[in-house]
Amino acid sequence: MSDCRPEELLAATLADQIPDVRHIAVGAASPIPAAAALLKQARARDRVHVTILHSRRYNSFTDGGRELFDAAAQGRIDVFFLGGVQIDGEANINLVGLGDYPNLTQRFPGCFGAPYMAFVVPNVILFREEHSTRTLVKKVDFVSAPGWSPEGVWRRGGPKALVTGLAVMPFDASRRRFRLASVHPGHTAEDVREATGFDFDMPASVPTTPVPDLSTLGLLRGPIADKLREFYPDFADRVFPVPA
Amino acid sequence: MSDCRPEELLAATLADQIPDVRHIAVGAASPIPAAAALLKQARARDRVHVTILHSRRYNSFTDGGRELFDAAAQGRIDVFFLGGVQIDGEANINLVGLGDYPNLTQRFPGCFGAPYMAFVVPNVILFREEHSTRTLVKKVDFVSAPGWSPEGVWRRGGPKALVTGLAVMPFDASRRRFRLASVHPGHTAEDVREATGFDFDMPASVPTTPVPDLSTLGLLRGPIADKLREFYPDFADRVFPVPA
Amino acid sequence: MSSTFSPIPLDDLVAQVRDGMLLAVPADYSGAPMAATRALIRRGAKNLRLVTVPQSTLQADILIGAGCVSEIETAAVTLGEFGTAPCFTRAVLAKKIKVVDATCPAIHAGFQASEKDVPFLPLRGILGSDLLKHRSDWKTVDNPMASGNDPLLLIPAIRPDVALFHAPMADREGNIWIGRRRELATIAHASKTTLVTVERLYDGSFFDDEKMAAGALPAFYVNAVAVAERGAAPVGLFGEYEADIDHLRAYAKEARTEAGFAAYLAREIGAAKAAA
Amino acid sequence: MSSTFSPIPLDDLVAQVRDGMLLAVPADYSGAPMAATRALIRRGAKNLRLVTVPQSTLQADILIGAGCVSEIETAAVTLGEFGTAPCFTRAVLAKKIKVVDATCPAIHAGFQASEKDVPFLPLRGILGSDLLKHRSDWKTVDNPMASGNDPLLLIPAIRPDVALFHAPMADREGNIWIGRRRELATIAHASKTTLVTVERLYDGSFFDDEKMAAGALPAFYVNAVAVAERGAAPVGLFGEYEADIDHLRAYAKEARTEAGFAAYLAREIGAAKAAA
Repeated sequence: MSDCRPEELLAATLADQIPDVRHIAVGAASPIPAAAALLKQARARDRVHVTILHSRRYNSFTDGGRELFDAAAQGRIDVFFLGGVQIDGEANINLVGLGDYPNLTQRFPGCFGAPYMAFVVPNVILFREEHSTRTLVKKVDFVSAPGWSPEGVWRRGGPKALVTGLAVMPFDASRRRFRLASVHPGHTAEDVREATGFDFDMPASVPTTPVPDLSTLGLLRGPIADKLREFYPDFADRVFPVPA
Repeated sequence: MSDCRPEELLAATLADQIPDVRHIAVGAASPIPAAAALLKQARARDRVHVTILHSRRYNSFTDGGRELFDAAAQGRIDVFFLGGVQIDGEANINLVGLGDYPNLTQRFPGCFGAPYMAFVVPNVILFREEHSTRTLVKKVDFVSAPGWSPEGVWRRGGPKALVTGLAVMPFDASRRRFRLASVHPGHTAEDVREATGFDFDMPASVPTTPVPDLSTLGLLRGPIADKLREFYPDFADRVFPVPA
Repeated sequence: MSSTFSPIPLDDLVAQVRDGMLLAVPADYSGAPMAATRALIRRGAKNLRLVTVPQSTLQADILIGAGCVSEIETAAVTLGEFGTAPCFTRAVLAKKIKVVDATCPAIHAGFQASEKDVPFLPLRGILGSDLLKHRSDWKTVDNPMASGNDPLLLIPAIRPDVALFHAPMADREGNIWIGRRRELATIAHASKTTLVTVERLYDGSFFDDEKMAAGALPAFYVNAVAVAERGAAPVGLFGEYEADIDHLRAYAKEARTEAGFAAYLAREIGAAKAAA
Repeated sequence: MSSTFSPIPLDDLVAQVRDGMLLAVPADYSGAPMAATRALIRRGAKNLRLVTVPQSTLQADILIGAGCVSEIETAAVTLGEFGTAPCFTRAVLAKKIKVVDATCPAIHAGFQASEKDVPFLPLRGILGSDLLKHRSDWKTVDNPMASGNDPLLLIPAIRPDVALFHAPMADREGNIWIGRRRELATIAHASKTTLVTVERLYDGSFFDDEKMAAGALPAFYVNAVAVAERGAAPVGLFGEYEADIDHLRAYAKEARTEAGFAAYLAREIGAAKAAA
């Protein structure tokens, strides 16, 4: 681990959550998911299309702002990443604010496309670096996008897993519950329990999240860092500094 | 009249039916309405936009085939021309076929956009050169677009007048009835009555449709003929032959 | 799409249009896939259900004449200034095909509904047209957003099995240049599979130049591309070539009889008329 | 549009945005009209109801900070990588503006409904989001095209009084080049009045070249055009220039306090903050 930066571990771990698919899309301001999508693409046997909204090179939409959502509705986007100021134990996410809406004590930007993408994209991966009882709560103050839907409500997809700075937690929508699948190196399952505001399934033995191997690190630090430099120059320079 | 071709009379007469508007659109295969629209544009004091679907120069749509209909829905198209294999006394038009649909004895191309344009365009002008009991019937075999709608049905526009090779007949949707307004030179009101399969209002005295004045003929034969040559070369060559 | 894109032979492309499929084709002003249509006829396609966006000319007429079509949803089939479509007219009157009569904006709305994966789109107008008597799939409801009586038509989504059209260019990534014929994008978005023939390949990526990008359909909507030079002829292709007027005028005359159409089929397409 | 087109001065253009109007503006990736926004602030616009398509960054924040906005419908207001939008956040928490929270596809659908002049568009998803608790104008119905229980959300049409955006070029006929930023076409189609600022005039007609035509918004949707060089700065403009990162970073810091924002307003815009 000494040789692996946290962002590299997270990108590789996110990439491991991505099934074999045709099209991975990454929303705004998401450098680590972008790195994960490009890593998945680089390691895939078949052709994988990656859309990174922040990029010019990785964004071939030509039908206006609605095209991301229409393409997702058509089933053409297999994987999307969502964050949350708060995420709760039923995989509901809050992007709006803290307090009793509309009487908020803190205001965040807003829902963006989350209430829609969480329904139409088969594999939604939740990603939030900060793993604390402040971010992972029993019940979100505002449900921007629900983690599950009652029977009879049309829903193609939804959250499949949550990746944080501490752990990997798959989500079972039928049981409305997360499970601790692995803990990142340097932390324990007990650390995760203490830092999590909701209940989740904890197996008797929890493995350590594998660190990226040399070949993965080579991809991240080489071709993927070069690609990220186009649209996330600050991130790329910080995480993948060009050797002097 | 000796000096005025029938097509010129019809184009000028159609142009006279067009109120002062911002945007006149002309559908496919309509050279005389196209000439009328360009004539109205040439004589208008204010800027008039003319869209001629058949043309490249007079067609600035860039949003695909739906844009004509969407623009009309937005109220951006003030005048449109419709024809009909049959037209009846309530201004219903038939573009589909003769007989008891679907057991037709004759089949025509189909409705195109008529069932929609007849509702959303404020001023629809019906145009059919052949004025006979075959084309102007008591009741159309198939209502492609109704001439009027019952109360409670959203409708911005509809047929305002019918122009044929014989006459000009304004339509009163509230009374569901045509009125004979003028008869083209060389014909009588009685000719019109005999050639029309439906009842209509006939004033005691019916004026003759005015023939285009020299300035109008100059416009038609000069700049408008030149414009038509781009997209209706056969028509332009036939009606406005270039002097040898 | 990565650099692994490469076009396939025309016959392999049309092999993906299987008998019985719902096939979407554009109007003659937006890339009629005539070369592909001739290949379809040569391979003896059967029972195609055609949906024209929103109308068709020569393409629908020869597909129908050759016996490839069992059903057609359309706003109109005509040869335009050259008169009615002879094979279409004959087949309808003889009840050899089923016509599902529509109107242009309803077809566009059905494709847009599919593009958004919603069950329907509402549309104004049309109420009172006899079209509604024969479209049990169209539904008139009381506008659920209004308080009073406000009848409103709902048009169900149209989701073709395959879309087939011709365009000027594909680039090296498989993106298609459609210019301002944006109904081609909607057709591709709405369809399960999209097959495209192009005049030529463009050496580079449309996305390297924002001016070209503005007219591009992204490769991830496109399942296969074949190069077919003058692939829309004798129909015209936007920005490329005009229709072959003499051909169309002669067709309108020749196809007026069954025998004349059979001769056209043999001579121009190299196909015998399929058994009725 | 005929040759009578000519651009007007920027101040005359923004004079057409009257107090209390529903004003549509694009996201920062599709032509934020920053020069026009500064002119609006200088003229002391009041009680604007803003709708962002679908989100906004600096533009909404300074309009709100300057006291021009009473209400905003938006999917998000943020400075992106530079953090939350300080004036927006402050105004919301102090209840100085009303926020109508939305989500991107619902805003797009509302504009598309208006584009087709239908009362609503249906949309999948979103059900179960707390957004619905606060959107009495959104309606959940049982899908009228299905036989069973199939709840479906209806999004009402959004019809702005005026749309305002910045684009690279207007041609000599008043057509606007929007490239592949096609939401600008939808915004114009849906709005009663469309006002555009452009970097420069293009000598000719986009329609003389199909490659340019593919990215054109026809003049008949556009009510007025003003030339404003670098009219999107410090936000970027597609295909033209990048965002001024230093400016945005400094703004994010300075506007954290009321006093800091007032200093920014005076220095960068030449406007005093309007009375609250």
